[in-house]
Amino acid sequence: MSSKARRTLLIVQAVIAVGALSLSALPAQALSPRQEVGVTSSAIKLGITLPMKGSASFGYNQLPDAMKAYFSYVNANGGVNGRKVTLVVKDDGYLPKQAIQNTQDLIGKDKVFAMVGALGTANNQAVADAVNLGRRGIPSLFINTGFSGFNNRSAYPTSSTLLPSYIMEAKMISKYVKETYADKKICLLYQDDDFGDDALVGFDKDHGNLTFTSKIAYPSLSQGVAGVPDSWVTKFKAAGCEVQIVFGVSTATLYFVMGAAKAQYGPKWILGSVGADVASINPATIPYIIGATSMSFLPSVVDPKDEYVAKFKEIHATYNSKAKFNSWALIGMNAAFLTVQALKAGGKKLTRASLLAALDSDGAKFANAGLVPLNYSKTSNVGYNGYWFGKFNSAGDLVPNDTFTYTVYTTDSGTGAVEKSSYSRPSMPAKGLPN
Amino acid sequence: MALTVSELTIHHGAICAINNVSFTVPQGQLTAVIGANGAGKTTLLRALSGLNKSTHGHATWNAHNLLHSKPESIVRHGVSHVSEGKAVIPELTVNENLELGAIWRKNKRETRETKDQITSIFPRLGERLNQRTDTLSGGERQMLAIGRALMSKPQLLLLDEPSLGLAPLVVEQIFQTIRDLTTTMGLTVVLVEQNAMGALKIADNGIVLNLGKVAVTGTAQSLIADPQVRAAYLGY
Amino acid sequence: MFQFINTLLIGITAGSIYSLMAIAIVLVWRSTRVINFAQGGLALASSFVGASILAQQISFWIALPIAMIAGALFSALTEYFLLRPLLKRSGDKGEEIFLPIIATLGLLGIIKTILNFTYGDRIGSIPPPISDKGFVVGGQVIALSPMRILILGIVLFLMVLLTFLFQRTNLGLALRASSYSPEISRLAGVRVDVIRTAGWAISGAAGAAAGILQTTNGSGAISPESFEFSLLLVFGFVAAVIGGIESLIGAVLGGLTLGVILAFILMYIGGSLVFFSAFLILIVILIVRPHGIIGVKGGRRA
Amino acid sequence: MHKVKTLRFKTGIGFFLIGLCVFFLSNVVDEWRAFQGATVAVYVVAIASIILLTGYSGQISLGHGALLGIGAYAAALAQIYAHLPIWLCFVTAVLVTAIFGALLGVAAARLSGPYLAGTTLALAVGLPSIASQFSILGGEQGISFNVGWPPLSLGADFTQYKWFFWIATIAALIMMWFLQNILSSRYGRMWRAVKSNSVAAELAGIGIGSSKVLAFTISSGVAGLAGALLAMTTNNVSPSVFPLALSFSLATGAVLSGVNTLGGVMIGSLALVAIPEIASSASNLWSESENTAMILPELIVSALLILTVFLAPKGPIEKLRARHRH
Repeated sequence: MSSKARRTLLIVQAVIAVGALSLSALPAQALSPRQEVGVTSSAIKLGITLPMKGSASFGYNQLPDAMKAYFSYVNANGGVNGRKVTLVVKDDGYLPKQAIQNTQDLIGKDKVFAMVGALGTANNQAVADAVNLGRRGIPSLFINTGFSGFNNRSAYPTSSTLLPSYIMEAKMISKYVKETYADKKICLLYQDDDFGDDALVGFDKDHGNLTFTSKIAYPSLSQGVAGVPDSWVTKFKAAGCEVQIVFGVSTATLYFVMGAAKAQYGPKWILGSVGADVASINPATIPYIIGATSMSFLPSVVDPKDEYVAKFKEIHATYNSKAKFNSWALIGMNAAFLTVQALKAGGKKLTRASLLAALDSDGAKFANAGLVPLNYSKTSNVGYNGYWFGKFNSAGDLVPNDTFTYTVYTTDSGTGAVEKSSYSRPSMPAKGLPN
Repeated sequence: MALTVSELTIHHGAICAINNVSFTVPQGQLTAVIGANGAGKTTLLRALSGLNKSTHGHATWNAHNLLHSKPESIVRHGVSHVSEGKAVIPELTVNENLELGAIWRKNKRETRETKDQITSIFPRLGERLNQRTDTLSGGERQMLAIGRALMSKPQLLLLDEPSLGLAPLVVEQIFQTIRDLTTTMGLTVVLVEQNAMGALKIADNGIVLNLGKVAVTGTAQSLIADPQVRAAYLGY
Repeated sequence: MFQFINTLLIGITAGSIYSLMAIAIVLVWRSTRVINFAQGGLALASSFVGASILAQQISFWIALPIAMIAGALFSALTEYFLLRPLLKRSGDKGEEIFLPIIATLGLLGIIKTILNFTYGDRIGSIPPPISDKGFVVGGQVIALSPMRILILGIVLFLMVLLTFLFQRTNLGLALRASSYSPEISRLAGVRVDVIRTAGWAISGAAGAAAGILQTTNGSGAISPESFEFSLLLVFGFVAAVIGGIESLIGAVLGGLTLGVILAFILMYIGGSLVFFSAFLILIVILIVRPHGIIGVKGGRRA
Repeated sequence: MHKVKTLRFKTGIGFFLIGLCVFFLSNVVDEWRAFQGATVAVYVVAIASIILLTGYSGQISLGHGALLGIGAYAAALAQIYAHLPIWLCFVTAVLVTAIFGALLGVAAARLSGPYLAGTTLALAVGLPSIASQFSILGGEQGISFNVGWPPLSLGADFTQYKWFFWIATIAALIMMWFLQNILSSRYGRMWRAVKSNSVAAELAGIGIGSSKVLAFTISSGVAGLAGALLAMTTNNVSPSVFPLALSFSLATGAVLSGVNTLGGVMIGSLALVAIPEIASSASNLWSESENTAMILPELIVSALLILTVFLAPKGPIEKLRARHRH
């Protein structure tokens, strides 16, 4: 190929590229600039990025449909101040890079009004760092992570988390373990990133003050390598562990309990909130987790007397009939329920700023299924701050006890004590629609 | 029962490798095809065994059309081709190379008989049956290549440059074997050779190819005697 | 000592599954000089076939062979409809191994799409057919269970079967001959095209077996975007290359080497280096022996 | 000699004109298109490095994503710890990756076909995972690489994405100009000679090993730049920026561009950015299902790959040219 021909080609390509890009740019230019992004008089567009496919997606990928089910219910009943709520879902495969890309897509291309329920510690950190939501004034509500780093109001002015932080979780586990299994050998498996590191803080001398006979950090995704779960089991067994705490994602938890069963390693299991619900992923694994301890801030999904569970279940049956009503559905619907209240509180002239202001002033008072208080205020973007402990029953559902009476603990991400909570939640608004 | 080639033409892209070639090889005879490098000898042979596609013309053996057939089906019609350069598979054992030649034959007893026959013709192969072929000498490999071809019980044997790269003494031995095979097994043989003199000495007939065309045909003796052929191909 | 033996057992089990995958890769390489990156996807699709049969309450002993047959079929179809026309077009020269790799990557995408459409986020379950509880030796549970013995047994059985097939049968002779010299094989009457398809079919069956055994040895569950199967392909490929890519015995040795070394690294150094270790093991072996453990130096053009 | 100089001069003008086009373009498109434009420019650099290696020197790399990763980490570390100015961070990325590439190239030069494919594949899987081993590399969520906001002299409404677009495009133009020159130099001829007939090249006195190592080194350096640019567009350097899928999609881009000619590099780069976008709009038209929207892009890319391999194995440019000849 002669240089001349090559040069000509390059130029031709450049011209094509210019043409292609400017053509596709036209509709974007046609948009009116005055309108708040993602809101019209009849619609509100929200975005979420989370793993929808792949090993890390189990359970999480049921969230969007549950959220949409509740949005559909609201839309069918007049919407939020007359606006229909839509949710654009993007799959990030649990990869921070893809989460960044998705968020950029959602904001730049899909032009969503706000992010809601984005999932994952590393992902949200990378997004916060890279996309700079705060500086651009874009709300990211009810982030699904317990990483305490997000509870820094000045660093993340437009973000709010939903889950209790992993520090809180670790502190509460410490208290629970010391009370329930005094003088036992306690061991810990945790994910080797900020998710696990946060937990380590919660267990340390100044916080939970729990000492471990043995602890293993596993890198994300390594659980899928043949032999990796076996090596955890072998080491923990050799250390003589009696109580096994797992601070990992659900696939890691799943591999671990199965590997333990093979090696007849039978400690008292304490499964962290993130990875405990392996049963709804694969019902075949229920036998492995029966009797294991875990925790939740929402009522048990099989609680027969909880008004939120009953109403959500009813809406779910109508608008997401193909899916089973499980703990993921409950989490998704509760998040959507909170979102609708926030949007409503944002007023008729809804803007990103009014939404954030509404969350700050009214967020702590929002009705929701949680048995634990929310802590949103002008100075705090922290959501729930506590848990109740329970065990998995023979159907694989987490229950507090036979009578469904919950003992709720609350704490903070600092060195404050873990205390029994006397919080009583707002009752369900009529028809399950926020006032 | 004869090999008949008529008006055969083969193009490689724009180059015409074989141009309107016609000849007949009578049954039971050894025909040598000689000519300079690039005369189209190998192309001709590869066309007859189905390895090269022809552009135009006919070639039949036993009323079986050789063109437009695949090599694996041509061999089933009694045509065996020993391609250029010691056509054996070095990674296999001697025995496996021989077995390969009879792989499509159903009757295992007959196959064993053929193998016994071949190892009696080439006793060196019989001694080395379980050795890997890359331990053989050049001459032995060439014998193995011929032996492999014989394993399919051919009536027509196509040999491409069996003397290539072998020591003169070995060449003589190979040529003698080919002559003997033709006679004792009643084979029809087409022998393509650079070594024109050696080939014509054992052949019944000869064909001289020049730039893809038949230049001269005749009995081997008449070609050896032809002064033009002598000057151009035999070198004296 | 106890931990050492357990590590060895863990490594051998994992390694034997890599070996099966490596064999699948080697078979394809020998048949057509192609690296099939859809191998993991084909194994996954076959495992889903196995899982759907198991879901009908049909025995593992029927599901495994049917999955292997499905694997053979998928793989043969791939060769027939994708690789054969591709290789005919590009000829022997040209873009060498790059184009087929890209074509099989494309196929992988299509397989995943089909699986995603068919199964969505559902999970295929392949529970162990017999106990996977480890034996107790001297009061200690070792990393060897009836299920693991079964895995090793199946792998061993398939290896013996393949060795017999390759060394003692006409099909094996034809497979070997076609891989070394297609032209001589055709002249000897071997239908090389058919034999290549057969080579791919056997490879597909081996891959399917690897997939099913990997799943029962692991979480017992498969999903359309299985990360485990990507790893199976990568480790299988690494094992095949360590073994010299041409040789079945090499593939087995490569798989076991990789499995055992990785198990020891996991146990005594830690999990964070497991992926990088695979690269290190490969590069160290290739620096010492550029053509793998079994590969012949200056041998066939690779 | 004089002729070569004029040629280079003219090529330089050509690149300048392209740059000018891009400059005007960046003023018309919206922020989002500017971001996509930056991504296209990043892919141009990355794919060019693969084409250089595979198309011109005949070596295979399935692990270029890992090399991009090295460049990105080098740039980010240079910024965080050495506080180097941004342009020096990019230079650091090129140099560090080139050195790594030289080491890898020494091993690679001894390996052929499947062995090289296996080694580079294992590299693509293995290398990103060490990020979680060293805290300096920031684990899963990675570290940030921030080229900062555009200088105020460019105007107040000069957005950050437009700034990315400019940096990436200028870097891509410089790299393409450099590669074109090196390919028309004696090194380029040497690689082509080795690729087409290594025995003949060796007889002609070309050191095959050193020629391959040189190609690997330069390709790696270029890949390192691409990595730093990619990290710039995501503001983030983490293992997930450089997964195995990136290596595969770069190989895909190279095939879509035509592995044997640098000239088509724009086609593959545009395709990698445009196809997912077109696919997702298409799936939105056809069905409401989220699942379809997520699956369809992969299906389209895969089908396109297979089609390309069949219909234009030497790439669209060669295909067009072949048609013109007839």
